[in-house]
Amino acid sequence: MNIRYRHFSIRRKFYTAAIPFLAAAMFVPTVTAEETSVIAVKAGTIYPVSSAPIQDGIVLIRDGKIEAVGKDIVIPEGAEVIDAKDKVVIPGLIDAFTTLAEPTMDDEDSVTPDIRAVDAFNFYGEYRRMLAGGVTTVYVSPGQRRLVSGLGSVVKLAGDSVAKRRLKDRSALRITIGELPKNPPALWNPPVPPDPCHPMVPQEKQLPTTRMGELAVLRNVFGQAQQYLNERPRKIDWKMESLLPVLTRKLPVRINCHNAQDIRSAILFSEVFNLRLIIEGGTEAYNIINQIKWSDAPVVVTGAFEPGRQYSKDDTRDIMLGRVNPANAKLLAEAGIKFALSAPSDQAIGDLQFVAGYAVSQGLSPEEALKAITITPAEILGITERAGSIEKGKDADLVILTSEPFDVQAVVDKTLIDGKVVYTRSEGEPEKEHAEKSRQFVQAKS
Amino acid sequence: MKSRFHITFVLMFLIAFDISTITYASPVRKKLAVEAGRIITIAGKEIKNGVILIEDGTIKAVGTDVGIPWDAFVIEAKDKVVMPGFVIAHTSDGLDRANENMPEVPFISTFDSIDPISTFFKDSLRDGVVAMLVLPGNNTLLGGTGTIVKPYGRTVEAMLIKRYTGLKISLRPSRNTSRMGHMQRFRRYVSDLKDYLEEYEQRKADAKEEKKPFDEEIDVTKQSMVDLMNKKLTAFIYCDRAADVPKAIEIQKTHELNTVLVLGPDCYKAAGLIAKSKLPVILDSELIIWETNEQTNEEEMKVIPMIFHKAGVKFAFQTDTSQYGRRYLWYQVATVVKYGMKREEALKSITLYPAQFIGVDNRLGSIETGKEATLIFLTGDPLDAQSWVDQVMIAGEIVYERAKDERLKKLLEPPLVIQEPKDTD
Amino acid sequence: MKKGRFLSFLIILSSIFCLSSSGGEPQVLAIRAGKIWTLTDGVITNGVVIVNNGKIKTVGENIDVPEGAKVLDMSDKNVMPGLIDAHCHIGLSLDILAEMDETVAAVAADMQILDAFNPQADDVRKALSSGVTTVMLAPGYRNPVGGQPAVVKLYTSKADDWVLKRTAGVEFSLMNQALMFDREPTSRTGLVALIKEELDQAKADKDGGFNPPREVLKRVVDANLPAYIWAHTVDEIASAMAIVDEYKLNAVLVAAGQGDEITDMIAKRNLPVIYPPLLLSSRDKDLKRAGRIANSGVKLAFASLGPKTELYDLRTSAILAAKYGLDKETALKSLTINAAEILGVADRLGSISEGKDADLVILNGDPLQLTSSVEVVIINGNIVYQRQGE
Amino acid sequence: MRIYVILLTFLLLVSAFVAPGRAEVTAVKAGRILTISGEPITDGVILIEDGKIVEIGTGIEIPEDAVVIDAGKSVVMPGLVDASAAAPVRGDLNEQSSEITPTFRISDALDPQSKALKRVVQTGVTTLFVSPGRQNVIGGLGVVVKPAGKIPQQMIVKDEAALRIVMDLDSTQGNRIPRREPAINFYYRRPGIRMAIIWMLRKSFFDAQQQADSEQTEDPNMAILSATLKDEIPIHVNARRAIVIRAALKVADEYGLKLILQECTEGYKVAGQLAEGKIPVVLGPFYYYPGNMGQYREGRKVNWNNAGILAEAGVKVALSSGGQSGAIDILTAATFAVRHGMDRDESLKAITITPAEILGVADRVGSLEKGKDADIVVLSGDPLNVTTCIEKVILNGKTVY
Repeated sequence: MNIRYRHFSIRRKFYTAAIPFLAAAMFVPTVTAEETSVIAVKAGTIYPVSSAPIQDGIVLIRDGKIEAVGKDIVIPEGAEVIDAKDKVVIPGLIDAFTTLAEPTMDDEDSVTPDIRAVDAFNFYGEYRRMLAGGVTTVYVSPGQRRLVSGLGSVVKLAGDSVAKRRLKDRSALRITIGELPKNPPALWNPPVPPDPCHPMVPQEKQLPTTRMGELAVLRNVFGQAQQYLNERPRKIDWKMESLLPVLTRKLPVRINCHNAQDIRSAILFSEVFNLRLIIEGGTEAYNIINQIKWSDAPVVVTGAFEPGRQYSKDDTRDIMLGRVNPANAKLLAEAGIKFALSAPSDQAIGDLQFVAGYAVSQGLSPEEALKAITITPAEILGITERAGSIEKGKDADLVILTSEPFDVQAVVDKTLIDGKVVYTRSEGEPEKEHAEKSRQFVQAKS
Repeated sequence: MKSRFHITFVLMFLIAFDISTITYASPVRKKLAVEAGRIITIAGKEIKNGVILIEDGTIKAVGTDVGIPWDAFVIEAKDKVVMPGFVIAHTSDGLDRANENMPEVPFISTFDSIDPISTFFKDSLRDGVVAMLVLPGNNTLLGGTGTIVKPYGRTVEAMLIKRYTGLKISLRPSRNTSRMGHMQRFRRYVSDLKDYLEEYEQRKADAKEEKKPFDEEIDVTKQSMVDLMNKKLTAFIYCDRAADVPKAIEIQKTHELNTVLVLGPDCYKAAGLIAKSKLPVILDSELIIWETNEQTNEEEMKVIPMIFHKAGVKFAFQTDTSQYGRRYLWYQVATVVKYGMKREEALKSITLYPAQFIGVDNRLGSIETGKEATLIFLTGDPLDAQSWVDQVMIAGEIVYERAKDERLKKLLEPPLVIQEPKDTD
Repeated sequence: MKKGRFLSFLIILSSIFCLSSSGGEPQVLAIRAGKIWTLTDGVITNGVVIVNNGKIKTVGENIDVPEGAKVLDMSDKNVMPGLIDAHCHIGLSLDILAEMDETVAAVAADMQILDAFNPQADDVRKALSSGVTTVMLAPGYRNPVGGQPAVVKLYTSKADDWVLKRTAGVEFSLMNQALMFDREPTSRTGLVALIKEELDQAKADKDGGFNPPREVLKRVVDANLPAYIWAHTVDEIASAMAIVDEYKLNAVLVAAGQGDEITDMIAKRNLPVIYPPLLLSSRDKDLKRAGRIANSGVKLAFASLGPKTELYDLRTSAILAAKYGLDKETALKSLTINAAEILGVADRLGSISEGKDADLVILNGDPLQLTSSVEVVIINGNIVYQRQGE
Repeated sequence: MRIYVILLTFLLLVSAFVAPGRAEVTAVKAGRILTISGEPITDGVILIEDGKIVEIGTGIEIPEDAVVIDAGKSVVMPGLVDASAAAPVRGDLNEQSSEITPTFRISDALDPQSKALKRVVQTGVTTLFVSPGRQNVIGGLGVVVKPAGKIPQQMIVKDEAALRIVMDLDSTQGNRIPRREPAINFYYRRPGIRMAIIWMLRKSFFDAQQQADSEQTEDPNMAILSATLKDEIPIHVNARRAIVIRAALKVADEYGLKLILQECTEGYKVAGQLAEGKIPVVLGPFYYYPGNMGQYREGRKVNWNNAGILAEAGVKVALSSGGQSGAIDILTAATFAVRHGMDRDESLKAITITPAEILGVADRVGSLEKGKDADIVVLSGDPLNVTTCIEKVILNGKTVY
């Protein structure tokens, strides 16, 4: 008996933990291999987000980490100095919802809590425009149209080693309710190899095809997980394994829901099983502010606004994704709900600032807006110890803007990740004289 | 179970042997001496006007000052270039169908599906290939085990060099699963396997305690994966895109497998990572790809082997039967040399390296004393488009002669001129 | 023939409807503004605009307001001329795609979009709320020879003054969307061949009985009707220019997204360009194109091909363009005066100066700052939209 | 690579603005010059003045203001000519609405931005013949272009170069009900069998003849067809199988048409006839076995030495990429033709001067002679060696790669 116990305890450790650790371990040499480098960024204005703005400050970076931020800091000998006296420095932006991991592909199975988005993220992709927009870190969501699509991951868009770029392999468990997860494909699992005693079987249909079906399946799955938690069977069941941290509130659950109705049922569901809820989508959040407040779940507002978005012939988009209210973010802020803004589509990730700027035009205060694309997403994703603000000890992910954030003329001059410049404004980008010309034009004639 | 395997194995060899003795064209000569104009011994440097001394199908001596014994049969090849036969470390041709449509079928073997009369083997022989590892295709997660054959012989047994060698793992999602689902499928399979093994051991232990005879064998469908885990088999992991490479390396590290990476064209982006992992690599036969530069919007030519070469990765080539030029190993080498790789190194990637990858470098891949006398006789420099493989010798037997290649004649010579019937109008 | 009758019926209907609609009589109106973007002569700070029955009487810094004038105090706000949407499909019925083009006939030069327009439609309200006062209603791009666009104001104070142009030109389309797999043409070669053939016949002027499309195309060939040519990619624009050169058309390029590649040639023929909405989702390379076209001296106007796209993006397009390299002045002008010139209504619209229609937009900030929004919209001196909540 | 790319863009820009009047002299020195037309020159010089070759030979003094491109020891040959290339056109190449569309000009739809063009330059091709798709019996007028210029008008070397006709079964391909469509549309007007194809061909030429006799060619279609009847425009016929080739020959001499054959997978069977009819042949894509051929497995009897046999019999042979946009560069095609038994010089001619003659642009391209366009390829060695790489491509006197 105790032998058995030892057996599985070791194995449980091994499987739930070892794989990612080993995976990380293999990159370790590359991490330690780099030489110590010191960089000092002299900035006109620094928005540390966590604290008040600093005029003519300095950010000191050692080995890719922020060593000090402030006004009077002595720059050590041999430090490489980046002069941004006439510029503005903000922390690297964080997009709290992207589908960069194979947006079109979904697993055929309707409930796959154990698959990880990071497996499908292409670390060698072309992310220049996003860096050009100042976005340094993104949450990568697993599939789109399945009920329990898997574990979302947090990665950086650039960096010297894959291990360093994987901030969190498991950030949250994604669940989708509403229109999207309806009608999953039928499963075909013939016995391997088929033989007389195991004949071939026809395809089997899967749930759900209705909203009630969705909720029923969810209750069912989490019920099983609960049971699995109570009497731990010897045989590992990966799906159940990956649900355990969610049940024990170690891992939040991100429920993707857009309609008021769906948001309501998401809140109820997570109350029943006592889960850490994150509302993803929340297009109609403005309708049920009070309940969201009561559940104090943070909201990741996706697809808030996109100019020129194709408009469906009838109102199907409204039915599926809820009615867009441009003032959504503002209302959430007024109610004091923690929320993050994210880009409407993967191509638009580079214009995250623009999205926030639009929220400002709808009455959100600029400070709130800046928080909603830096520190708040960091809190929601649970990566505050490494990203989200300009503080001592955090990764040196900085964005150097030519002028105040949310100004139309503001363009990203440099983007730093781990203290390395990963994007520099080149020719063809809006030039200085443009801004100059415009400024003259704006000046009133005497 | 295993023992049964062995018996069949041995039987097959026996059958193979006497069939082959019948089928061989020229009778076995005990002592041979090849007088070659130019010998490209991949092992050392080239030899002008050298002699290769062969006894019982193995090379006894190579060099310029090798005395030819009186009883040796001398093969005159003064005007020819002699070099070791080419080796293909990964191919899915010559099978009637390459992919099983279920994702996890590690127990199937290409041995049962190789078609000896497929033209692929004839062509390979004509192009100077003497050994190839035939593996399942790239569409199945756990594809099955491979077979090393020589492209000569009328039955699979006659062609057989080594059976049950590599196991194919493909990271390209099949059917309608996503990449992450595909990867997870693998993890689930492996953990189930470990489960099974532990229970198996448990049962063994219990049987021991109770002094009962224990004659349960490991499940046939799992055998090959078990051998993979115990390093009895080499994993040939196919990476479709660069995104798959980190996962492949993760698998290799976690389970400590003997691994060979089979790469798609896109994987050049991960060359640095691969170089760090020091894994052997088999490149796609598409050597040159075009890409549009995002900034300049210009077309850029990417020569994949050069990228890997610069990164210091050891690679081998594979062929493609359909594509123009890409079907020839020498053509691929020539292409690489064109873009600045060293001849010697490049030639290794179609002889010695693939032989090492599939574990037959003790017999093939170079002209050295003690290795099998498997040579090809070329009319000219191997990288010259105008030179043909004139003869192929496998283990001391001349198995191919261009002069006697009827098929080639039919493909190259004009048809008999028939008097055209005049149009009557 | 049958179609013809149907059309005339529609025309009668719409004209009746025009007569029925009428608005209140505007009196003298004075607007104090923090900033007045006249666009023709710079920016006036703390100025006043005097509006007398629907026309702008005077505009300047220190002007005394006449007695009895209704004063609108906007001293902390910005005033600019009403935005002009150079191409859109609003006010059509719900099923936009169906109403946009008559895809049965490849050549539909005699179709008039105005017959399908409903000023009371709710997307018209939406357009108003985003500061758009005048639009060019256009048929779609799925016919090689599309139909006749119209220029209308979005507010019908009187029966007549809201339709500026019933037949503003003829739409041609060289885009791949004009190819249908079960209708001639199906290839780009065929497309160009068809259009050339039509124009040839119009030119040859063979009177083949009653043939409305032919009549219209004659006017186009004689260059007294502008041709609005949909052409997006370089090759499409190239063939458009070839046609323009061959038949000496007076043409406007619509949705010429990739025009910047050959902007010098467009400039040489001085073809104006109507630019499609800029999407956040499009690559930065594409977002920079608008700037490059305008900065090389080509006259540019923005169009929200609404309601196929969200309507509040006309201003946003300009803002995005400004963000990606278009200079601010040109950006504002292409929203107003340039567009008016391209559509040939510059005598009445496009800037804040004496004698022009009093179509004004009042914003709570710099019009090209994303963070500022529309407060009041005025057409012909009547307040037609006021932002709620403030 | 990057430098070349930048160079390419820069020069493309320049080429757009350079006024024809301004004369700039460029001199290319080379170890060995293969002037396909004449004997190869060793240590020669080529003088180029605004895009044309003004002087070529040994011992020419170079004007001091000339831009000198010193190719050192390397080999210089004329820019390659691809006599049937993949058409750089977006969308469908075939006009599905009718089978007989002689008036359609591919030049109307050329896409100068297409990636295929940018790539083909780097494989040494400086002149291409592109024509409408294969699915019409009479497809339309093909055009000879150079891969330089921003709009089609700048690219065209010779418009109306040939009339594309397809006698293979491809032109029956459209004869199907398109997906999610009722069976009531023009897809049924298609010819179903080869007889029908040839009948349509005969019919249209017959009509053209009638009209030409009655001297009232109102219809532009007929105008073009009668132009072909008057040998002003050659016809470019796709024919794979021997039987089709014979049919083409028959139709051609019934109406006295100027015939150019394309693809000709089984041409070697009728080499004699082609030779005595003096019919030029543009060989299409090379197939090892019929296994990987188009959907109509026509011309199954492949012969690797097709080109060699035809050339032997005295037929004018041009090698081409056969309209396949792939990694098939025609220099390699020539190399393999030689491997399979074609004569060296013949094979070199077959990718330069012969196609130029066939397309009727031999006065401008195809060889290095005085007065011709300065389209030059600089190679590191023997052109027919796989290990030789293309160092430079000069198009109209401007280095584009």
